[in-house]
Amino acid sequence: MVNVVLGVIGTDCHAVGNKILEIAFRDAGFIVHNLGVMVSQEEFIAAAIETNAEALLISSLCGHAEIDCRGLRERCIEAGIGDILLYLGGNLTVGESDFAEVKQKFTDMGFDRIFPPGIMPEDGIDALRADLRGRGLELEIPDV
Amino acid sequence: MVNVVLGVIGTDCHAVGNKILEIAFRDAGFIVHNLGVMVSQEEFIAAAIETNAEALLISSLCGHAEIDCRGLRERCIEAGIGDILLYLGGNLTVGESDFAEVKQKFTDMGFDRIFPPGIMPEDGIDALRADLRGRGLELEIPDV
Amino acid sequence: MSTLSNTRWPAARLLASRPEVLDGWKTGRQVEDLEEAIAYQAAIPQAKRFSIALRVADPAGETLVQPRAGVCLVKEHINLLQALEQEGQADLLPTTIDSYTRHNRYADAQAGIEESTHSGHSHLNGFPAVNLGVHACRMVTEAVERPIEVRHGTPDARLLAEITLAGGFTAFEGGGISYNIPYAKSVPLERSLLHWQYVDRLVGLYAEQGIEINREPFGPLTGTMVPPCISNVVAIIEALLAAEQGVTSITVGYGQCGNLYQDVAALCSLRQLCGELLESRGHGAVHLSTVFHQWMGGFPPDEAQAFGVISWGTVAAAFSGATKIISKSPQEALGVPTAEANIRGLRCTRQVLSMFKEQQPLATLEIDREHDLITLETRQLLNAVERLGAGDLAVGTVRAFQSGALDVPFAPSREARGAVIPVRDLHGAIRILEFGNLAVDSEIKAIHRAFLEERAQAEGRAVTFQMVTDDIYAVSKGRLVGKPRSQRSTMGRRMP
Amino acid sequence: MSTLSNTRWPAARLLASRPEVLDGWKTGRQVEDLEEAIAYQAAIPQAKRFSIALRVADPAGETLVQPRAGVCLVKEHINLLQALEQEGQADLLPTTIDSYTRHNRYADAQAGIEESTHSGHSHLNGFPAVNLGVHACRMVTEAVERPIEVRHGTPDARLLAEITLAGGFTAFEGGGISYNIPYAKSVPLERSLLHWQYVDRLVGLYAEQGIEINREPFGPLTGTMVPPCISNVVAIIEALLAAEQGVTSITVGYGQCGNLYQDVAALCSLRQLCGELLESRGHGAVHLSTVFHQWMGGFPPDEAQAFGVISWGTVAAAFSGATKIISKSPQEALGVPTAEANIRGLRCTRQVLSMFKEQQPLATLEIDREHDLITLETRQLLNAVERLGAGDLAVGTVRAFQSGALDVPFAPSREARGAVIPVRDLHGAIRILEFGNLAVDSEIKAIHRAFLEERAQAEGRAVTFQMVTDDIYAVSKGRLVGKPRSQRSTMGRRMP
Ligand code: B12
Ligand code: B12
Repeated sequence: MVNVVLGVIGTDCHAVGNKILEIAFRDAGFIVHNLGVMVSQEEFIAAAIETNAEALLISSLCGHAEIDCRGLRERCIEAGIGDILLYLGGNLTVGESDFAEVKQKFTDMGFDRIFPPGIMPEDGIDALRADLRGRGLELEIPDV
Repeated sequence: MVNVVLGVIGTDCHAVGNKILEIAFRDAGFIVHNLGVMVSQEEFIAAAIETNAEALLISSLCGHAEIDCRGLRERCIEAGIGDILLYLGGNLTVGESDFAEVKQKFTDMGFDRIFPPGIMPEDGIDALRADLRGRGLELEIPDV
Repeated sequence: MSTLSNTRWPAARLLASRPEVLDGWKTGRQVEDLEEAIAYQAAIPQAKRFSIALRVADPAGETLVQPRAGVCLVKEHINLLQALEQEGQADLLPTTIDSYTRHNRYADAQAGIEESTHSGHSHLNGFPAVNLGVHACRMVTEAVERPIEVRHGTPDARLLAEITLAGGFTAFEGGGISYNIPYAKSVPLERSLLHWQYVDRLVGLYAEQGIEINREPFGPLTGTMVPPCISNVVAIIEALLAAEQGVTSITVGYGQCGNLYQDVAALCSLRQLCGELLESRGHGAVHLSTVFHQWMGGFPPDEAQAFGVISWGTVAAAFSGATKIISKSPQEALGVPTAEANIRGLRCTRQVLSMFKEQQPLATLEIDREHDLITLETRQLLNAVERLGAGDLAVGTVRAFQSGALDVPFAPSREARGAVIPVRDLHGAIRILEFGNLAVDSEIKAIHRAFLEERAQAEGRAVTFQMVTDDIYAVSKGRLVGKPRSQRSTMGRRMP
Repeated sequence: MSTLSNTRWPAARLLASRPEVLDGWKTGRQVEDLEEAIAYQAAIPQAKRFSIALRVADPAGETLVQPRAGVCLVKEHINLLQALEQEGQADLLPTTIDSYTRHNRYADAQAGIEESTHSGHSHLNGFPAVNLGVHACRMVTEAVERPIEVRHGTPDARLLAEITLAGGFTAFEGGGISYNIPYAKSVPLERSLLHWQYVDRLVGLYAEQGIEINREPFGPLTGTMVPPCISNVVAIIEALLAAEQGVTSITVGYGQCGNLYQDVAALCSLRQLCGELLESRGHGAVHLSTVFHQWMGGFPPDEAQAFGVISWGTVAAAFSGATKIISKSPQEALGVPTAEANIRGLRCTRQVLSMFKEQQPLATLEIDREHDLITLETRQLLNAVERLGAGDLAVGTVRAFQSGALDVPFAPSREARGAVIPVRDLHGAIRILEFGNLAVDSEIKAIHRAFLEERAQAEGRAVTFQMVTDDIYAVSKGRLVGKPRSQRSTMGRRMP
């Protein structure tokens, strides 16, 4: 059984995608700990430790991802969960921008996967399955 | 009294602008000889000679202006009306294109004024008044 | 020229005039063997047959989307159509023919082809199918997966029909009135009607061999404030003439006027009346469908505004339940659209259609009233035509245009009197200001007049031609009803 | 905290809590002198007063157009607004506040300002009015010619209101429910209601000095399939609470659901019922107007499709006769729009509005039925709230949310049960699948159920949460009703 922590970071209140991601990841066989919206970095890290999570699935829709995510990888390392998978999706910058640049920026900040706006949950699920497999973890896929 | 010849050149059948231009130029005080749509270069020149016109007001909407207008100035010269004003308006090329280029092309072909798509008749009328004034012809402006 | 009457041509009559037709341009020789053409058509997969797509969509209440598109060179044209079907998700494809070909000026078209080949981009405003010939047409029709229609505006389309049908196109737009009056200046109506009987009879011959070709009278005519009764009666006449020659799949069309209620009523009245008349005249087996054209008049040059016009047309089409819609591009005012702009028009159209798709049909009092009025007017016009023709619809049509009993506003053709002047009423519906000799009775004239007086009063000005001019520019300047200068908004600014 | 009740605050109560409010951030000091603020407002020209624009437009049947827009830096924000009023021809302007300010996290906003100043472009998703202070606000409001509203999403907007009203803004969006439940996670409803009484009372104080500030409850709530009765009852409650504190100009709002008939009915029901209740509760002098929000849910990423969504929303707004419409941009799905994209949204909106403008209002059976249903539901909800509050609307609201008698779907806030689950019916109207404790009677529940069964049958699947998910994605994938995977069109392809 693989635990993941889900939430929307910062002062961001966009809740719809979060609710759908919870259902989709749960239906895909993950144990989802959904912290909802407006989650601070500290809350994410505490939940990850508490649930022994393999991944933090972070959404940021409102455009403040850069400010809100700054230093997250470093804090994970400090907290002893430096190798946790960090996923980030949503509308990451203010305004339309070149996704390649956005991706580079957040990769440099220590995120493992960065998703462009409006993707379907399956894209995240497939990626997580692949990454877990890469780490020797295989997820039993439930019958859907 | 200033005579002008109006018409749509080539195989072009767009009639609406032509009807409006006729009314507008007439209301502005010109004597308008409207040849309608699908007018050949020969018909334009013959009408200009016959009516002693100061200008040929040519429309081309359908995109074939370049092919249809080729050699017109030369034919005017041959016919002895080499200094007649040649005006051209409408959608002159096939497809959207840079108007500055289009203008250059038709200027090189001997047109005095070239108008972009969708202008109002007044733009043409103002221009013609100015050009006539430049040639020492002043138009009595009717009360509107 | 043989005399005109609305009776089915014996096959021999068509075959007798064929050689002369095929002599019109050198590629005519390629279609001498009609059997080969029919065999080629017979092998076209069902999914690419236009009439089948319509026969499936119509009962399902689907509205299919079709753009306009045509460029000069084969390769370029194929790329264009493939982009429209793939990225644009067009259900039905077009091949729009250039305007030299429309006037049988094949030598000029040839010059355009050479110029285009030379410069690498299209100098013609369409696909010169006659000059390019049967093989090129087959390359085109084979390169795509959806049905393709030939769209043009050709008074004498006999050679074009021969070549494109042999070339694998499965639908052919036009008619003896709708492809003459708005598209030509001095082609006698009698002649164009005869030439279109040839086309319809040719389609009838194919039909006899089990090959169904869809035929579509061109609904919008001059695209400029055409009163619905006029475009409807023309569509109905052409449908009846086509059916008489053996055409079995007919799509009658209508160009958006802009007032939603009138638009919905017009298309519904057209379908109903045309269906009724086909039935009562022994053509009940014809499959009838409808097409709604997004705004056919002058467009706003601004793309965002153009998207608004495209969407509003789609709303009306959706509400009217048309079998297909012909989409415009956001570059309409500027020039023949790029593939990319055409695709954007398609995607916008599709979005509105699909968001509306499941919603309940529109039923309002205004629609009922307009429906009754349009049907009444159309019947009066049709009756007049038949009366003038002493029962013969084709002969009556010629006489009706001569006398002005039938007329088309803003038409370039000398064959139409051009005495009818349309103008919008207070709510933007198209009414008639000057009737000329149009064959409607005084009651109807009074109804129109009353609508116009209502507007005049609201605008504090008399009903004059100035209103008409204002209306013609209105949509391109950002509204439907042309206001007096003093009352105009600031949106419609002069172009530089 | 003082206890909550729906009674007008004595001015002293507001003045007593003012110092603490102004202490929230250092710019609070700039508004200590309320007299000065009022004098400043008094000097604002009539043409820039929001409520006057509404008072003129409403009886004239005009629909005014207003975009959303806000960036971090003053100069940049002024350029943006000027572009929107000049090139975009917006009738009304917005100033959208960034989301740190919305949560009173002024230190974070300050970091965003610094980052933005440094990089030269906006790193904040709005205009941080509190941090920038009164002078900056006045620079903004003085730089444009049309009225500007503060648009945000702030549970505690007291300081924001103080600063922006002193700064010359003439309208202020929000309310104790609508700016808490969809915008926060754990702000007690009682607290946000109290804080919004402060705001309303402040506006009331201005009103007593002859300065009318328009107030607008945020209609769309979570913007995602909110059943009309829920958004309407929230808007009505907030209007009544505001009027109680002395607000004299109120605009109630509604976010497009997508089914035309339901949308028109919802806005008309809202206006009618709210007007009736204001009247019957002694607030008949309030000027009531309405706002229609174009589609507030997920947009298609494709711009052409987005234009279709924008247009369809405009059609519904036009038919509903809203006093103003809030427009979206074709870049909605991607990010905060550039000025240019925002202008394109405005121009498209304006085009559709003006083409519709003169047309007859829409009156259909479906509208009447929806209107009756929505009105009935809304009355039941409102009655429940009053019952729970033993006659006090404010207290009742808190209790209704606690018990689930009132609820908002997809809300992030723990103050809402989140037990209501909406889904579309066969025709795309929003119905309720799970009611939780929502205070409507069994007859209404049966009506909703019947609508859903109709869809279930048509789609050959049971009514489950899968339908809801399909519906949530539907518009962004090109349609209104989410179809089962097997029945989906090809338009909505996965993004790369
Ligand atoms: C609905 C909506 C709202 C509602 C939200 C209600 C609620 N509480 O949920 C309301 C109206 C309240 C709202 C408010 C605001 N919004 Co808003 N909103 C939207 C809108 C229209 C749809 C969002 C949505 O629900 N989509 C549907 C869900 C299913 O999709 P999703 O959220 O994108 O999530 C999916 C994917 O992105 C992905 N995903 C997301 N996160 C992750 C994470 C991982 C790990 C993975 C694998 C995948 C993944 O999977 C999800 C499911 O498919 C979007 C624009 C759009 N998309 O059309 C703007 C949008 C997100 N909002 C925006 C903004 C700015 C705001 C505001 C700040 C106001 C403002 N300035 O305009 C406030 C937020 C204040 C705050 N405190 O955060 C901007 C963000 C701009 C930017 N980044 O540049 C957008 C893009 C609109 C715009 N173009 O300006 N909004
Ligand atoms: C209505 C219309 C039609 C109607 C015409 C009915 C008729 N007989 O009049 C129909 C449907 C029949 C039609 C047919 C065709 N059309 Co057409 N049509 C239009 C449309 C929508 C409006 C034209 C119009 O009436 N405008 C209103 C009048 C008042 O404005 P106007 O014509 O532009 O004229 C004004 C100004 O341009 C200016 N002006 C014009 N000439 C001159 C001259 C002078 C000296 C001056 C001073 C000013 C001036 O003053 C006029 C009055 O304000 C335009 C696109 C648009 N503008 O939105 C396409 C358009 C002109 N058509 C076009 C084409 C290509 C055709 C066809 C060839 C079919 C095809 N391939 O698509 C055929 C024509 C066949 C032929 N033989 O010519 C293209 C031209 C493309 C290009 N140049 O790149 C356009 C631009 C559409 C497009 N984007 O593809 N069309």
